[in-house]
Amino acid sequence: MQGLIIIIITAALLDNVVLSQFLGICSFLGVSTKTEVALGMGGAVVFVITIASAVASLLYDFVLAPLSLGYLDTIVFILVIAALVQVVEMFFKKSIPSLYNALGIYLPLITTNCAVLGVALNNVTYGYNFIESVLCGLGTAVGYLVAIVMLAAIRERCEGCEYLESFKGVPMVCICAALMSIAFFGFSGLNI
Amino acid sequence: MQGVEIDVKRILHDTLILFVICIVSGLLLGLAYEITYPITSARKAAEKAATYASMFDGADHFEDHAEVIESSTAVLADAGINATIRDCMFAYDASGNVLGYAYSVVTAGKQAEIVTAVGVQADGTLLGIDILESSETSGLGTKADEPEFKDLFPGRKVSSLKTVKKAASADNEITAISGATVTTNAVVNAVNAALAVSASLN
Amino acid sequence: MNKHFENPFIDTIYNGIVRENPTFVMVIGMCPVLAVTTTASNAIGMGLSTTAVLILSNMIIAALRHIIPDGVRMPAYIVIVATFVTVCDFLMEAYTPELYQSLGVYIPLIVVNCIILGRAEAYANKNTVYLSCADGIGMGIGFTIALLIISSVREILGAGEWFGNPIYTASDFFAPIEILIKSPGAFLVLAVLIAAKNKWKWVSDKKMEEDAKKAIRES
Amino acid sequence: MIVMAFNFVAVLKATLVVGIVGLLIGIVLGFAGSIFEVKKDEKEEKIRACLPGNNCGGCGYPGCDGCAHAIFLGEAPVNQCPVGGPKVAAEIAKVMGVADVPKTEARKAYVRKSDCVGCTLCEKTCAFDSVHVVNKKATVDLDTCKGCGACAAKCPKKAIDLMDESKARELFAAEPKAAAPAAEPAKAPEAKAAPAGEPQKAYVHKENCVGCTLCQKNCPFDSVHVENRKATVNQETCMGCGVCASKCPKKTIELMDASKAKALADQEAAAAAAAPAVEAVKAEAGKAVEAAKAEAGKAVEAAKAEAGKAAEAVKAEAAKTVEAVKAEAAKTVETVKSEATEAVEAAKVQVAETAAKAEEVVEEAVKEVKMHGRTASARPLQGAPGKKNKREHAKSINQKRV
Repeated sequence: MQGLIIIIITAALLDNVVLSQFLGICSFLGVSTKTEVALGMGGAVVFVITIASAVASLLYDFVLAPLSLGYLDTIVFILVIAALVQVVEMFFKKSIPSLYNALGIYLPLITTNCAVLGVALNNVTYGYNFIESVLCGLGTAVGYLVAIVMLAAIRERCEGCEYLESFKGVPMVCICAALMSIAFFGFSGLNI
Repeated sequence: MQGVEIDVKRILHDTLILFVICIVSGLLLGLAYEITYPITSARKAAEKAATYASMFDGADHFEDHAEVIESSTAVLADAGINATIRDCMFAYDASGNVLGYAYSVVTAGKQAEIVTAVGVQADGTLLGIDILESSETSGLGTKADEPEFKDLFPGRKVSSLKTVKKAASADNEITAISGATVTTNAVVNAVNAALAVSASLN
Repeated sequence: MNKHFENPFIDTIYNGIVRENPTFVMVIGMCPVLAVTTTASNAIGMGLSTTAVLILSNMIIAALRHIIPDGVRMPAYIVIVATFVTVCDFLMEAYTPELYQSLGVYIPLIVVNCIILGRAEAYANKNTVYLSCADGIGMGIGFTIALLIISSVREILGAGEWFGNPIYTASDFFAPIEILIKSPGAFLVLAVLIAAKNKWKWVSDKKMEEDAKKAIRES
Repeated sequence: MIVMAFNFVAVLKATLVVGIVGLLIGIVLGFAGSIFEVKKDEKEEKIRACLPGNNCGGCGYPGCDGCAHAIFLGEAPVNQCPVGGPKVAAEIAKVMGVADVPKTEARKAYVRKSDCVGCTLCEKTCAFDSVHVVNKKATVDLDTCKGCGACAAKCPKKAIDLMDESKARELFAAEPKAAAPAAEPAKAPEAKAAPAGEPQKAYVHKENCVGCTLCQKNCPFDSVHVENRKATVNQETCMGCGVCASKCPKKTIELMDASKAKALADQEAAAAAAAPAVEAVKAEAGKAVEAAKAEAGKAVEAAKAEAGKAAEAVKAEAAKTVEAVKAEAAKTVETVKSEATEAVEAAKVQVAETAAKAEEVVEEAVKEVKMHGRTASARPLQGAPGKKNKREHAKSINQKRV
């Protein structure tokens, strides 16, 4: 049991998917304008990455490994993730409209998100079994949620204050992200 | 569900196209892999043989000892090193007695796995290391493959090594590459694994 | 800044490099930009391999744009790009080992790069193969130039080297700034560069205004 | 080629796996698409088609669907998508049928004569040189005007509106034709004399003006000047265009009706005129202060001198008393010493006596112990000496003391 908790913590904080592995930056910089938007995006990412990691690890263990087609992992995972996201989005839009309005609108954004594929491939390289890869996916997604919500909150604060006019917009976001990334370095001291 | 019938034709149409695209891509991938696999693996094997030979310059010939791989998992488990021995070769000199052991050890780096070749003499002194495969962050992780890091290892006669942030004082300390401590740890783990297994062989 | 060329081919290329530069203007495809720009040689490697893949995948998708139905558009594009990249990866690993040694590590990164899928969706499936090829070239070169600028700044200030050969040694006057080589450095350099671009555009607008005022005052 | 055939099975396996996965996905997506079909408003669908669709999130909305939805609801402007740029904006504008469709109706700028103060800022910013200020009133040349709106943005009095060309031409025609250039001078003065509202003038509140000369630089009529770090507005030439007020970092320039500004300016001038009187008063006061200071100075000198003498006297007495005290102290010390020696002698004698008494006591104690010793050994020792032995011991000591 103790090993599983370590996996979650390392995935969420130690090597945070956005701030140290640098995956999923496009949506991280783009969508973090308001905190509710960021929360919605984070929620959708947690939902999708967890399912994607589960499906990916099942696929690898029961389809690719036995047929010794390990090299197909990238393409099969990408295919499955894209289809998965589209199906989940349709399912949400039809049957749970309330949840769709909160989370669903971000789902198409996640198909092109590098973090999802990154996590699925990492699970294979680290050789996690089913439970471990689901938890690693969950941890990574929670890390993403934490990072994007914090950035959104900082950005909202930045709207109010006065600063160099040419730094408004993307440059300010990058600086906030840089400072957050430095802060997340602190976690690496946490040797589990 | 009356509306569904009309769509069946559309669904079949879409699925067929997607199926064709996937078949073509599967074919391409399969062909590419099958053609290139023998070439790449031959090249890798040659590289490995060359590295081993460079380590044991006195060796006359190498013999593969697959049985060591099974026994090594138990040894590594209780030594608490999470690494896997991919293969192990014994180096023999002309008269046939064992000069030392050469291992390819797989450990988890920052981005993906790192395969390190480790040469250990029969009496346990470390002969040297080489990085066979690694996809570490360019600029930082790849420094592990440069001579000034690799030359730290030869000639050490210790049971296990430790990474230290500041300058190494004792014989069993290796200074970590700045900015790539995870990579250094991965390589040091690999070396420790090789040392542990060699000790168990004597 | 907004020069227009009559020949659409060159105009799309110019558009990709300057007007809609993927890194500085549209801010997409940031994952490799931040991860790989630790040294200039890596940046060139990444830039060129991405350009090659971008051009070819743009052309294939443009060719198939009428065939692929809208229902399965997303998976189809993804499969094409992924297959293309993986085949490149295998071929390079087998036939050009040394090139693979330096570029190999970026190939899987390209599959994750949003630019290729972004351009496929935004441009390639709406234009002819000819223009898509131009867009691929433009975007690719724009991306490579951006990578080169960012990585040069990071390498020179961060490690005192450029393309691997040292320029200056750490003297008491100026020691390399270590943080630039680590991950947050990429964000900082990017922020400053985009701010500089905004400032340059802002100043040039203001200069245009001043000229207008001066001209009128003289007349 | 044999090698090729050998691994054909592997290639077949790979193709089949990817093919089947693709097949499954095609079917699942197809059915999911039709089961979960939700009819979206067709116009939003069209907007979504114009957008690039790479869901980069650059517009701040969650992907292109979110952006299309916002544009459809009218929350977001037509050019919200940064990646799409002007081309996409034009397409969406067509779909939305929004007014700013350039092709159909050219837009022109039109200057409302009443609000215009003739500050020539519009003339300066117009890139097509189609705005000219003719004696304090700006007029737009409708042929060359491109409708870019630069002048409208710059105009401090917001006197310029952007409207469709036809409407602008009507208004222009409707302007009092008498305002033809020939009659212009006649018209202009009355306009100034009996303007709709009182003309505005600028006035600088001196107290928080820091003399940064920004107003002076920006005033189109050069009617603000900074003297010894304070800005003053020349009421005659000031056209009340308000540029200085907007530029002033301390926000200390106020636009007010000409009369009020005049009154304040006059008040200030009076104060300035009075300045010399004030100067004089100040000067006198200065002198008086000087004189007072001088006298005070002398008095202080005198006081100091006396104090000095008194201090001498005091010091002398103090010295004498100190001598006396020292003498007495010496005597007392002598007496104390002699007493101390006698006391020491007495103490020595006493000590000797007590020592002798102590020896007698000791001999007695020794005799007793010998007597007890014979009886004690006969009785066996039971643990530590009990309370009884302690009492006897205490009694024996009392007897000795008495």
